[in-house]
Amino acid sequence: MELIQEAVPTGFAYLAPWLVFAPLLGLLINLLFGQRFSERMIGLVASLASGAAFIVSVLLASTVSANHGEAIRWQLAEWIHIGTLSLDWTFRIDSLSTTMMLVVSGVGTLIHIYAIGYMHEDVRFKNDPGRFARFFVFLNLFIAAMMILVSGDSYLMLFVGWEGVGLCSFLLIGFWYELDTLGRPSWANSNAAKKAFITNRIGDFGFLIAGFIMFWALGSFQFDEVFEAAQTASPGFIVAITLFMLIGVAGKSAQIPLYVWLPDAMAGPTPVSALIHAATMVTAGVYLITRSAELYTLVPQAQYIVAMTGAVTALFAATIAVGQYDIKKVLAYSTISQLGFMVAAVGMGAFVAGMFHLITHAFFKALLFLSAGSVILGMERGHHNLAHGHNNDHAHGEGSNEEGGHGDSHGEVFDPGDMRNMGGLRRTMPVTYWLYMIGTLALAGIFPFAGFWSKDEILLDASLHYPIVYLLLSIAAFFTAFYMGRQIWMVFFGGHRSEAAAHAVESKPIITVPLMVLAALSVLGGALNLPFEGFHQLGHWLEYTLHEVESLALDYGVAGISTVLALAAIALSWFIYGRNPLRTGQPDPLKGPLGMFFTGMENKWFVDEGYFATIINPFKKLSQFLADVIDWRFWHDWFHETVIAGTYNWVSNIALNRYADQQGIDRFANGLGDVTQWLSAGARRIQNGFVRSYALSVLLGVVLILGYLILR
Amino acid sequence: MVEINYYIILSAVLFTIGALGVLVRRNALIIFMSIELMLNSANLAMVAFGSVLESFSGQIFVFFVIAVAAAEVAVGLALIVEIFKSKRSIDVDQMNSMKG
Amino acid sequence: MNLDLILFLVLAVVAVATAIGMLLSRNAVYSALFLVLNFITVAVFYLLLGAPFIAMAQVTVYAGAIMVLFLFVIMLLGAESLPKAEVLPWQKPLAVILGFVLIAEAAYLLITRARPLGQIAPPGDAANDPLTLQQLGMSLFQDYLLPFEVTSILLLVAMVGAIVLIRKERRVH
Amino acid sequence: MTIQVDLTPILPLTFLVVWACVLLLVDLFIPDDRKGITAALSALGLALTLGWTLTQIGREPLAAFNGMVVLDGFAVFVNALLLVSGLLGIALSFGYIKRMKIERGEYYTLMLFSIAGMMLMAQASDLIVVFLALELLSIPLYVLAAFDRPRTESEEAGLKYFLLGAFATGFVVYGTALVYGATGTTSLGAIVEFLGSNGNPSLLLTIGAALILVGLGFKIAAVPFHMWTPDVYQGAPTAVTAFMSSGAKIAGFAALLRVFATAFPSLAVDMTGVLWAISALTMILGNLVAISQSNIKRMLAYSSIAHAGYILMAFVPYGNPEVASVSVAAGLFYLVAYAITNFGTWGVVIALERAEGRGLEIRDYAGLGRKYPALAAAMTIFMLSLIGLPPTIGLVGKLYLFRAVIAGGFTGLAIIGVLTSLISAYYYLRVVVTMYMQEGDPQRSRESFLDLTTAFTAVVTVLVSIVPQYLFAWASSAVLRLF
Amino acid sequence: MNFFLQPLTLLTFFPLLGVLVLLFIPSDNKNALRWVTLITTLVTFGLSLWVLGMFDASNPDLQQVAQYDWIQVAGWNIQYYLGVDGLSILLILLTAFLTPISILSTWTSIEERVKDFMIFFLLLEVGMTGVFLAQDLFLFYIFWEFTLVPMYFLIGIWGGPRRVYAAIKFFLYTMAGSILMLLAILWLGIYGGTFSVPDLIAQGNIPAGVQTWLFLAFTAAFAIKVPMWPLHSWLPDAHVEAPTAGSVILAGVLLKMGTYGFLRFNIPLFPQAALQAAPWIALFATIGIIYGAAVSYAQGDVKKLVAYSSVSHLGFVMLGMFALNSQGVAGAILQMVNHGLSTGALFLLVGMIYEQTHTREIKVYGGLWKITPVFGAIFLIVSLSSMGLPGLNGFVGEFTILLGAFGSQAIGNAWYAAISALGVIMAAVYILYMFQKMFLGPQGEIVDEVKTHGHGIRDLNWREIATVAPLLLFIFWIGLYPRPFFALMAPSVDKLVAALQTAALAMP
Repeated sequence: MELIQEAVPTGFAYLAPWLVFAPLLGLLINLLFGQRFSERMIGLVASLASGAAFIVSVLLASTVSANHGEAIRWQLAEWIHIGTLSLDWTFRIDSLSTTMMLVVSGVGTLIHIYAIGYMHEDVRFKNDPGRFARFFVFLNLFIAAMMILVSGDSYLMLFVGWEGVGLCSFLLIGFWYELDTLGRPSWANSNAAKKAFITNRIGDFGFLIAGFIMFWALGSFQFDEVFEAAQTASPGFIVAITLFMLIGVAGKSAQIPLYVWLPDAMAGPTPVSALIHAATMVTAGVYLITRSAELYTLVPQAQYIVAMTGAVTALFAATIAVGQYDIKKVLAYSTISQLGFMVAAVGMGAFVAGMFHLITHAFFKALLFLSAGSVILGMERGHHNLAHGHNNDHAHGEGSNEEGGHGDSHGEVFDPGDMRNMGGLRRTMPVTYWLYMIGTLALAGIFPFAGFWSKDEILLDASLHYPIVYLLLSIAAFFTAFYMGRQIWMVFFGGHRSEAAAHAVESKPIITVPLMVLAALSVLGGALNLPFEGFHQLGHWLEYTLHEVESLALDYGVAGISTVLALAAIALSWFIYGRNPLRTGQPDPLKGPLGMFFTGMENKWFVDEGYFATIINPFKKLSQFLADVIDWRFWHDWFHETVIAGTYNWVSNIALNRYADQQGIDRFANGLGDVTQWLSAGARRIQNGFVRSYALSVLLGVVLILGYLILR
Repeated sequence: MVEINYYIILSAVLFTIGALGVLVRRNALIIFMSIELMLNSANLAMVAFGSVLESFSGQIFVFFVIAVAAAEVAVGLALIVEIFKSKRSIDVDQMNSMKG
Repeated sequence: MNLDLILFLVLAVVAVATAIGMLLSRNAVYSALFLVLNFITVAVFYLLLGAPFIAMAQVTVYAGAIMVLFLFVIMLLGAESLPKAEVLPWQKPLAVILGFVLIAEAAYLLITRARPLGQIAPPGDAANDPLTLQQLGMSLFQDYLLPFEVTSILLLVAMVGAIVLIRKERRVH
Repeated sequence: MTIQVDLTPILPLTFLVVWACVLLLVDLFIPDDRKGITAALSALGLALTLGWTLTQIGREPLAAFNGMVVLDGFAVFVNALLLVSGLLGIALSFGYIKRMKIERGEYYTLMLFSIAGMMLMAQASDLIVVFLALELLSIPLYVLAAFDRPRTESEEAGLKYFLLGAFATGFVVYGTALVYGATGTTSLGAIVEFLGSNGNPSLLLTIGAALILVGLGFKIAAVPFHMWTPDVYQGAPTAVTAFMSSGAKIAGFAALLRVFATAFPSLAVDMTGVLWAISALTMILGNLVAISQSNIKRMLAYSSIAHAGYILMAFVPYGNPEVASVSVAAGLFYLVAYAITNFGTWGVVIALERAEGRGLEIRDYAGLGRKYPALAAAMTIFMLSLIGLPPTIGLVGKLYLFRAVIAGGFTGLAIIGVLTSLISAYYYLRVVVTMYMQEGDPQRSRESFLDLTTAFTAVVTVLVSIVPQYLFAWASSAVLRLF
Repeated sequence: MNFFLQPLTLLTFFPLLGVLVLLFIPSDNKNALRWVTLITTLVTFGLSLWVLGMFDASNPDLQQVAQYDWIQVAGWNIQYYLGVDGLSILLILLTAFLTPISILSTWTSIEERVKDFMIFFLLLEVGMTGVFLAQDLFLFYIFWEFTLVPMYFLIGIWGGPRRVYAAIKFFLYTMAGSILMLLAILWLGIYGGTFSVPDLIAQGNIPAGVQTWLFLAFTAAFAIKVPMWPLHSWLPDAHVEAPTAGSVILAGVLLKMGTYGFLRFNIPLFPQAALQAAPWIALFATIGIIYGAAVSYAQGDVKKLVAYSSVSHLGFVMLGMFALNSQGVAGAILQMVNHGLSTGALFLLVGMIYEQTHTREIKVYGGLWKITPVFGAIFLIVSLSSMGLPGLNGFVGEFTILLGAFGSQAIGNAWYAAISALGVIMAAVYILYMFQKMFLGPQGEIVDEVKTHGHGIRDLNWREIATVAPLLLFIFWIGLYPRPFFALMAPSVDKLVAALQTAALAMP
């Protein structure tokens, strides 16, 4: 590595550690003084920390471009050195990692700012303002971990960040660990958090195994060395590595079969959903595959599997999204589906397309989630104003502090996230409506929004290499546009289906401004990599790292088809949901025509239930069985108490006519009590106090000894 | 002429009878007598050997054994009398207040 | 079949018979008397074996002193016989079996395995052979001085013990 | 003709006997409430004898009475041990017999006579002397066991011990007769010569030796000749029990060792198996039955049976010249270890015993750790030593033994040994558990000598485990001459 | 140098000085007793740091050796032989480090018979240090058995309701193993002519057949102590019944004596046997990992859960050790330390909450984090370290172990490591289950129950924080920058591995 560092001027590389330290610093400050700070102060510190990371990322990016994309490796410290194993805390600054840094810290900072406003109200609705600081601590921790992930120079350091973000998502999903999504006391949220962590761990298991094979087959964890060794290694190993890595990807990027945690993850506060479960963390898998491009490109068969996984996930999730009522759930499944797109892309080797979609998706999905959050807040306000007859939510904040949890404060439970309670918000929350609209169009892939360009590139690649993938993705795209349309109509159009919707209030600037920035990005994000000669900026940028990338020209056929599909889907959704809006309590109009199919979509195709039946419950039963029956009753009680201790005591009692006295250790000695009793009759004879039988034993001894001596 | 082995066998028989006496009788005194019988049989063997080997030590040993027997009798009878005083019986089967 | 042998056999029969008598008789007095007879028979054996001194000792000390002591105690305690109460039903048979095994072992040993130990010389009238007695006495006080002294101590100890056991309670209070 | 005898080898012994006889007379003039004087005097006698004996260390072995007694390193070692035991025994008895209202002068004289018998046993090198010594040590013990008359247990103990002892003596006598018949002599030296001259031993000799083994095995309480032990130990006055559980064992082993190692090494081929079996049986049975005892005296009785088994292990390889000396030295060392620990244990028992045999159940020890920490600590040390755990002499002794046995090639026996000592942990620990982990209100009687003894033994138990080398050295030098 | 001034001798026996002082303090003056003990242990820790300061990390052999003839008569060749090297230095430090912490934890929890408690604890420290330092088998055995006694009292007197049972079981099981080892030791002493481990290794002429037997005998002792599946049955009892400090030391140090024994004696003394046994040990270790994890998931008692997790964790240690390559062994050693820190800390924390609630039933807890934020945070960190989250100590150990085991020739195939890696998932399952049920979710009934008896559950006080803080420090340090720790052991580990390779070549 010294070589490299000598080769190129390191520029701002020395700042690299601050990618991690800045957020950690913010974290520490808030951790120590959070209780004394005002909310604004806390938010400011956290946002500054994240902002600093963003600035550093920009500087690093500039350095990279100054070096014509030469990778810079900046060693902070040594980590583990044993025998041939040598691991260091080394940052890798190249076009790919800086891209991720920019996305993460950029979107991250925006969401920090947004969260100041959002959490201010959220903690009051949940009656625990004290928790405000904690949220930003976790958020900063996440930024730090994510930075480690994207800036690591070896698979292991990547893994550190990988698990770190897992932890953060655990903490943030379980942020309201004592409640459920509706604010009632329950285990729901903590269960969701646990589920997320464990599912991720399953993925990490794959990652670990991949790492082990990598080390023993390729002899290192450091990217360059691995890739170099891979050229000569036997493909068998590479296939194993890449596929095990795929398990990790499936865990982190919510692909089949490990996607199940993501929808539940919506239990976390909305900014979390936006940042972690839409924009950044979940894309780590895509980043991993892109990073390992040189491995995947060696083994087409593995690539194919990856691509298929992505495509199938994309379609599958999209179908489920159609059946959801919770505004965030819809977005969650949409995220899974979009991640499917990306995975499919990188699987096909269209790494640039994948990264491109990753970026644009980060913009518009963050936008959507945050807007959804704004909608929910609006509903909440409406609901509460209703309950309290005034719309000063600060006063209300204290007001509801006396009451117990939010749910039980008014008779029936009100779900502010349920689209069936919404409707007509176009009028009550205009800003949010427009922002949401932009996000929707971007996601649906309507020209000229960002989503159009990135998705189109993926489809184009697919159409060239993997027809099946292309087919699946196109259908997925159709569904995407459909469920987004459905959402728009249900949420913003038609009449108010609840009082809350009627009284919903538009959010304050601190919330809407970041949204506008994101909206702008969602509109213009396509410019990053326009499919025209000389406009492949992202392509060229990443080329430094990914070496050969194919930059395709726009194919009007593919683009046209996808656009038509999208428009058709939206039209269809209008036909179903927009033309005659849903009325309160009316079941989804698709229920009738689709029947079983819709119930399936509604219930996520019963995958969770399936997992419970096949894996989780059996494991619970098994461990119960092992613990109670095998280990305790059989091994501990029966074997050790009865057999060992019992025999022990029993043997001693044969020579005797009495039980061992039941003293301190009687517990240890009450082994074969009955057998003892039964035998003691015969045993009574031996030490019986009769001189004559004592003499008998002496004589017996004599006779035996003489017999032995004579006969031997 | 008599084979010495005859004497030995005779002594062995007497010894065994003595031992049996200890084993089967309950009267402490008779048990004690049986023990004396055992000693006697030993003496018989001793003297027999001695006369073959034509050395005195056999006889002398017997002499000591007799002396010791006398000593034992003194103590033994004292014990038995003492027991009888307190137990009003010399049945050894009644002397099992301790067991196990 | 010579005379010694016949004599031996007769005496042997008497000895065993008296011994068994001692073993079996219900009454302790009879047992004692049987034992006296047995001792006397043994004494005769001693004579046959050319050990007159031991024979005398046997008759005087054993048959005379010791057994009389026994009889005396029996009478004193009035413990001629015990009530029939066998608490150890299996003791007798087991003992008898063991006894027979023991005898069998001894016989096997002496008849089949042991080297022939030689003949018993016919008893010259050793009864009043001064030399022999003298030798005996000499070796008793020369070679066997220590055992002799020890025996004296032993008797002393036995005496003390007996006294300690029988003496009236004089417990300190 | 004149009789000249060389008394030197038995001078200490003679002195002790004479002292005892004199004391017997003096005692008549000591008032009943001042029997302490007798105790002191007898202790003095023992002390003097001990001093005398210790001067004999390292001297050339002496024989006298044409080889009926010897005074060699072995005898000196054993005698010293016996005399120490005697002193400890008296220290334990002094307060105890007063407390139990059985204080009589003869108690001490009888004890002295018994010790004299034991010493003679250690020195005897002629079967006749062995036999007489055996009687000399036993008869006083019979009386002492019954000393607490008319307490039924005590009397019964006396009678049982006597009847069975006499029974066993019968075997010794008969065995001696057979040996005499086979070799024409009773002197150990002569026997060796005889065997040396005419080849392999006759079966007659073997049987004789076996019968002697039976008699001595009875004294050391080896299975299956052990059954008197629990009853006698329980019935006898505790101080007596303490004394005989050590003294008689030591003497018995000494004689066994002397007889077999010097006279019958050629019988090893036959005897090894027997010894092996007896030792194994003794360890197993002693330890197993001890588990289920609730009376501390009985428990200790079985424990002493078990330990007889351990010591016997040392004699199993006695026929194998290169390890014999080591293993016998190990045996001696273990005897010391056992004697010391044993006296300490009994000291604690005596301290807690109250009139008419109360305070002898293990459960009476509950709460000792809280009420009398020092006493409990001492008892814990003794228990650890009996189990064979650091930091106690018991561990060192066991290691020494097992090492010898393994070196002799009897690994199987060693395995039995360790397994049984694991079993033993089970019941020894129970005492500790009761003392420390159960609530109760034990009563101890404070007697200066008693406390002194307990403290002394406890200290020795720990100290010797840290610096065992000197004792090792002495023990191994003591046996060198035997082979 | 003067006998008592040798660093190692001083380190080993210094606590006895404390015992001496304690003896003269009246037993009702509890605080004095506590302070004296605390200071003693702290000084001992200081001594261990002194030893560390003089430790030459580049030297693979024994250092600061204290060697004297002890018992040289009657064919014995026993030495007083202490020494420290890369294999033991960390464990020495761990011992000296955990003891004062445990003492701190007893400050308010032990009110009964404080004097005895402190004395036993100091004696225990002597024994443990001796075990890790002794280089003479005889000496080692004495220390080894000696540790039994104080621990037995600690459990038996100050333990829970079934303490006596647990104590005796602990005692008998451990002893059962060690007596077989005793025979093996004696055998070595007789045929090697010495008990000194380095000399025996140097001779190294033990025939292969015998090696197997001796290996098994030693294994009996160590496997029970570790405890390796299926010999773990004493562990839950001992842990559940023991007082907090006892559990901490038991988990933190005593169990390591077993694993250390394998490392110090089994592998170097019987290399060929070790190589042959590696697959089997790996098998049992793997079973232990999975089994332990599964069983702890089903526990309703916190302490039991942690106890079973130890079975799983030490399975990792055994797996790594018998990978018999540098990664595995080094990882195993580090993991010993890690387990000491993490599990020790867990027991401490559990003890702290138990002190307030007097129940270990998981189901009665819940929502604690809201009431005790600091406690919750610390508990979370410790739990994460115990489930091997990267950046914390647990990961470094487990990762290196699995890495080593995965490519180990001795074990022969990667399956054991792969399956054991599943244990990492299961660790997450039971640890998170514990954390969730205690700290997340709605408030548990215990909270109000405690409120009814005076003030409710309080957060950690400063003493308690001070008790755990050092552990946390190391949890992070080892997790982020383990280099110095590996550096300490590396030369010795390489030496060991090299010796094994030569042995492997010598094998038919």
